Amino acid sequence: MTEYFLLLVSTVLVNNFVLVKFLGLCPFMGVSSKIETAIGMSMATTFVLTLASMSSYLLNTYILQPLGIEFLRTIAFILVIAVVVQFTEMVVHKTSPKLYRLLGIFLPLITTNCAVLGVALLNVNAEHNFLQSIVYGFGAAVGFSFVLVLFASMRERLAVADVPRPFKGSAIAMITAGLMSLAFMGFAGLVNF
Amino acid sequence: MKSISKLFVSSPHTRTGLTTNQVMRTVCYACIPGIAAQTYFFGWGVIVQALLCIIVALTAEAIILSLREKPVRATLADGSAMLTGLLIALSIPPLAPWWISVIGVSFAIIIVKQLYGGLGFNLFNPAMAGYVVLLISFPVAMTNWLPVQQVMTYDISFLDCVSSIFTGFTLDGYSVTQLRIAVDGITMATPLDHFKTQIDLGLTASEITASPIYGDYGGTGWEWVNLGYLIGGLLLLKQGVIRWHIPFAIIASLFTFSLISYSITPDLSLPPMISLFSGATMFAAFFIATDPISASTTIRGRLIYGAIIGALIFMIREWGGYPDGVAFAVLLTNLAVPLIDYYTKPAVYGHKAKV
Amino acid sequence: MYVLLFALGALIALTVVFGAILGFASVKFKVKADPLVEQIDNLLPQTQCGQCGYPGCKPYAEAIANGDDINKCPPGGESTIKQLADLMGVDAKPLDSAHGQEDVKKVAFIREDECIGCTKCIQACPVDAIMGASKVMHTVIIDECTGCDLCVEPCPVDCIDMVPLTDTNWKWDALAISVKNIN
Amino acid sequence: MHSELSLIEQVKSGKLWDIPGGIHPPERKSLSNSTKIDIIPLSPFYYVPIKQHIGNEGKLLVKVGEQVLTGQPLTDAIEGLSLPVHAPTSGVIKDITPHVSAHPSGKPEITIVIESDHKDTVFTTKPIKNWQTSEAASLTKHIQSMGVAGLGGAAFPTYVKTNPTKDIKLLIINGVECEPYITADDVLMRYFANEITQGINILQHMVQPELVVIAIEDNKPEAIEAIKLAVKDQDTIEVRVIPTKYPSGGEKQLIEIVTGQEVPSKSIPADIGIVMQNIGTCFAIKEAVIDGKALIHRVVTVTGESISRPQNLWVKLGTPISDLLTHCGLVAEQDQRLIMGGPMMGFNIMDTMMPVVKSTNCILAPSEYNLPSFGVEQACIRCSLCSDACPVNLLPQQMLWYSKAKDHEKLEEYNLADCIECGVCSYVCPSQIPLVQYYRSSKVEIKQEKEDKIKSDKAKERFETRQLRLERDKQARLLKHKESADKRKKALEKDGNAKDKIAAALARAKAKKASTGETAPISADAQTTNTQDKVAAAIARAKAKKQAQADSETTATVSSESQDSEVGSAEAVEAKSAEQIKKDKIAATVARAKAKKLKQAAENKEQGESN
Repeated sequence: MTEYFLLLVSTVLVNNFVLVKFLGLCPFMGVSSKIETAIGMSMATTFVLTLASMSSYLLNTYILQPLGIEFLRTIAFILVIAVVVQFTEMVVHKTSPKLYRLLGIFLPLITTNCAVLGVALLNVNAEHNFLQSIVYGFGAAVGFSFVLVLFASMRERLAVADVPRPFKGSAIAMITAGLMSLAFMGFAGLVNF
Repeated sequence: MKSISKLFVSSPHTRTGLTTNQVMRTVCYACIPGIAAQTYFFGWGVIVQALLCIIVALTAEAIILSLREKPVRATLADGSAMLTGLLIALSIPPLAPWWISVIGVSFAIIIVKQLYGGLGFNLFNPAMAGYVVLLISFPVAMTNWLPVQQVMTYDISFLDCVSSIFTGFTLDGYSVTQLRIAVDGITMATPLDHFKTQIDLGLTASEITASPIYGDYGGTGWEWVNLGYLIGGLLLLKQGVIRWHIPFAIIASLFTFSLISYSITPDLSLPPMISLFSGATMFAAFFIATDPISASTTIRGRLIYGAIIGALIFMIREWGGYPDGVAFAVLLTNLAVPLIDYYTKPAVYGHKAKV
Repeated sequence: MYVLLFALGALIALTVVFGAILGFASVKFKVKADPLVEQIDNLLPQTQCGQCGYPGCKPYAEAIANGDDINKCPPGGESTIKQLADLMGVDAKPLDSAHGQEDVKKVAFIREDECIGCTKCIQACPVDAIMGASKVMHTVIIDECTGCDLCVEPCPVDCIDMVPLTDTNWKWDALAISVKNIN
Repeated sequence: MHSELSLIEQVKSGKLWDIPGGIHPPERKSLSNSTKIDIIPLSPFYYVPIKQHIGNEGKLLVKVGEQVLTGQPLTDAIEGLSLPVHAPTSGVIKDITPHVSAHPSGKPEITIVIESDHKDTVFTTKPIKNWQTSEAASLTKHIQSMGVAGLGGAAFPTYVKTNPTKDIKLLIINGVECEPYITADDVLMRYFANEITQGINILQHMVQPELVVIAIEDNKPEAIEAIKLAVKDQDTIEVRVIPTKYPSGGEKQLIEIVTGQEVPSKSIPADIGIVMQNIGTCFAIKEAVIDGKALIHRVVTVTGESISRPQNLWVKLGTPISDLLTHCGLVAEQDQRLIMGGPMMGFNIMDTMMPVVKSTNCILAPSEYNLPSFGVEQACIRCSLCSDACPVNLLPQQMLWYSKAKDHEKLEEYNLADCIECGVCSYVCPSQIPLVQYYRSSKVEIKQEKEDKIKSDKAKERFETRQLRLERDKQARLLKHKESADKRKKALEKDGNAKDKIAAALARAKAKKASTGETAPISADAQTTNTQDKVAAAIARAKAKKQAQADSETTATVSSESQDSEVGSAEAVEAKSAEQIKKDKIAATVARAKAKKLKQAAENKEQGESN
């Protein structure tokens, strides 16, 4: 139990996917101009990440490995991820048209969110078991969501700040992300995992 | 009869006396007890660093302001850059080389403050961001704290400090590393640092705290420095420059967590009092975290903000990789401030009572 | 060789399974047309002036929903562009000057002694804000006039003026603040 | 939730509640409250704005040159929220003209100028001596006709409040007067406690509350004493002494202090069974009902360090402020500020010809030393002193951000509409930001935006209705054409002459080829021709105009367009219909806009060159 908890803490804070591993930066920059959108994106990504890490584990363990076709891992994982994303997109479109529009292109782009493929591949590399894979995927998603929402709330404040013109928009957002990453270094060594 | 004012101004037509400049200046003055204690225990280096940092801060701010075509003189006079410089100077080791101060202060002023639009717009505490950059980039130089003067082998004068900061050696040619050798020939670390390394070596808390670097209730010397900042902080409270919520929440939360941890594992945890009176605890509680721009503004928000900082300080000190987590704790909580503010809006008149 | 077959088989099997899932989902979660046009139309100023190049605000709203630029509406000005940008999730851009410039609000005014009662302006008005009949003088219902300018051109005797609308709300003239700053 | 009964019981128990925030600015009331209320001598001219209250102005009853008597109505209340104004003194109406108004903007408003005849002959109005037995409705009517408005500051017509539609439990009389400097209500209570009590009794008779609470701040001991003495025999009236704090005198704030209840947002106190009246209003009600005197005078505090004889005066409404200042001896300093109202919520007077109106309670001429004005605005450091001081728990620092960013959605989320503009936030702001100013402009902008939205919705509706109608007309026309074509066909068939038919068709085709509109034989085409003509005419006109402007680019555009149109018309399409015309028009409009712009640019350039 402790082990899973530590794994979770480690993925959320210490090895945060965005700020420490620098994965998933595209939606991090793209979908963080409004808190509501960020929360929606977080939920969609959490869903996709958890589901994708779970199904990719199953795929890897029960299909690729027994058949000895691990070399198909990347392509197979991408297939799984694409399907999960597509599925999520349809669900979101049906349940929340507003969110669907707010997320816009970024929803289908979860497919190419490197965090998703990253989780799946890292799970394999770290030889996580089924439960660990889920926790790892979920933790990564929670970490992503956490910093995404924080970042969005900060960007709402930035939107009205008197930022020098050359730094307006993405530039200052990048700097903010950098400073966030700096702050997250404080968690280094918190959990040795 | 002289002229009647034709200037249109909206009501109110008057204000109280306290201005932003006075607020900033008062904070600087309130640092004096702490600075005095720090100078007494750690030598003239503190003063030299303070002067150096303030000059760098003002210069950096002036350059950026003139680049941005903003009024330079009027903005410099608000005292915020001076305060940032001073706070960084008080956080870094007194004999840290001059370029450390320059890099840290410039980063704080240029990147963390001015790029966000200057005073009032920065999301992060500039002083702490500058400090963290230094800590991450130059971990050795930044942990080179001298032992308190009273247990030092060498007496260092004001000029020694100046020389050491700018050339790396005292007038007699000692390096900072040599200076750190204490009376008993052991390299001295700060109490928090010392505790962390000793715990990792397998010693128990009571064995560690028996060392002379721990005083009656904090680290030797450090307890006085913290006391100095506590007094300065209380003065600020009395002046109405800061409100009690944030310092109280930080101290209460740090103390509570330490107490819980200490009562569960007394052998592995820092005693709560040492926790409060070592490192930068009081300095952070009264001078760093209360920086209004990067702190939460609602009353509930301030309490939450303080509590999170306290908890993070405890977490980082207890389990993290850094001996004193104050700067990280403040920065991490700065991240959450807009969110805290967003969710702690007080109920406006007429919106509570739904009849 | 077998490996290759396995790989092919596995991929095909996966594709079929996933395709089935998606097919099922697309039926199950089918969505009707989104109400975006309505929302865009709500943000537009409804002057129906056609300066955007479309005959009225609704057609422009449809065009925006289909990807046209959001900066073609001079009566709405910067604020409308900003709102549209928020709604569409794109960056706000300055008003396209090819379609005119933001101007003070105006209403049409018919110099009544010059009006010959030709009813041309009545036909031109997109919101039926001009009253009158053939051979008698016409007049503009000020409250209904959107200031679209479309009635000025058809008038054969040029008796229609666009007069600036006086603001009913005094805006606590913020000028004073800037005056203070200079001092 | 408390029941109403417990509300009265709780109020009766004498418990006081506290409001959040608030400030204690220096009071400086002793400047003006030490002397009795003096009477200012008659002025030569009086300026009576016909609208001195919230609502609609009345209908004018008098003409220029007419002789009027003191207290004679000058306007008549009309439908809706409306009050008459009365002549402050006898004399001749010199003029009815826009004159600087007693409003922060000083925007001129229609004002009746009366030249005093210095006789002050009184116009007799009948008092209602037997008010105890009168109907509330007739009293209300009387109070309206006497022009009584709330004298606390907002000048809300009193007759509305005396005629509540809801059941009223509690009547609060506001004698708080929390603004610094002002002592008008203070002295009124000291010297006219009995008259005020009579006014309260009339109100009791009209509103029928269970309890009356007179709230007075504890910095007015003499007034408290006098009022307590006056009401000592009446057990339904209680005097409640409340702690001094600004802004306790705000209507909603005082309700919270006395009852602990909040008036829900966008509601009025009557919705929770409470009515509040000002001390001065009670006095005016007494004068209106018992003495039959219209509201033509009020107590005004003339004070400030630049006034040599600060005091309270009975001032006739319409007196120009310059007369008050002369009477009290203004010794102006450099850039002397003059304020109508208190230092917290008053507005600065930019023209001393501004008249005293019903809501004028104070003329303040402070010295810069005692009442420092705002310096240069600095950046907000989010110190949150403002939110700590805000009496309605707003977050001024956030609202400032969004005001500057003009983010109206966020402003409404932060409840800007609930701001009472008391000025506490600006008062405490160390960065000297005129916060209230920002909120006021934002409020107006939001209001404007909403009005625009309503207008655009209406326009949209009308546009769509019109589109529908046009469509319907078009369909109807098509149908008609079809019918007539059928008829023709039948008629031709009847003739049975196929050769003729072919010949006719050939002729028509020929005619078309020649593209001469006149030969179009059949009536159905007549309309087309007509339209064609029109279009051609419009084009010709446009061309002429454009050429006159001698702008090559524009001309090119238009002529190419017209060529297109000509090609179109050559085909004699019946559907050169409304739509097509419209498109042309739009093109023309765009062209016109372009032309205008070019012209402007040219002008600007010329100007630039000439400069």
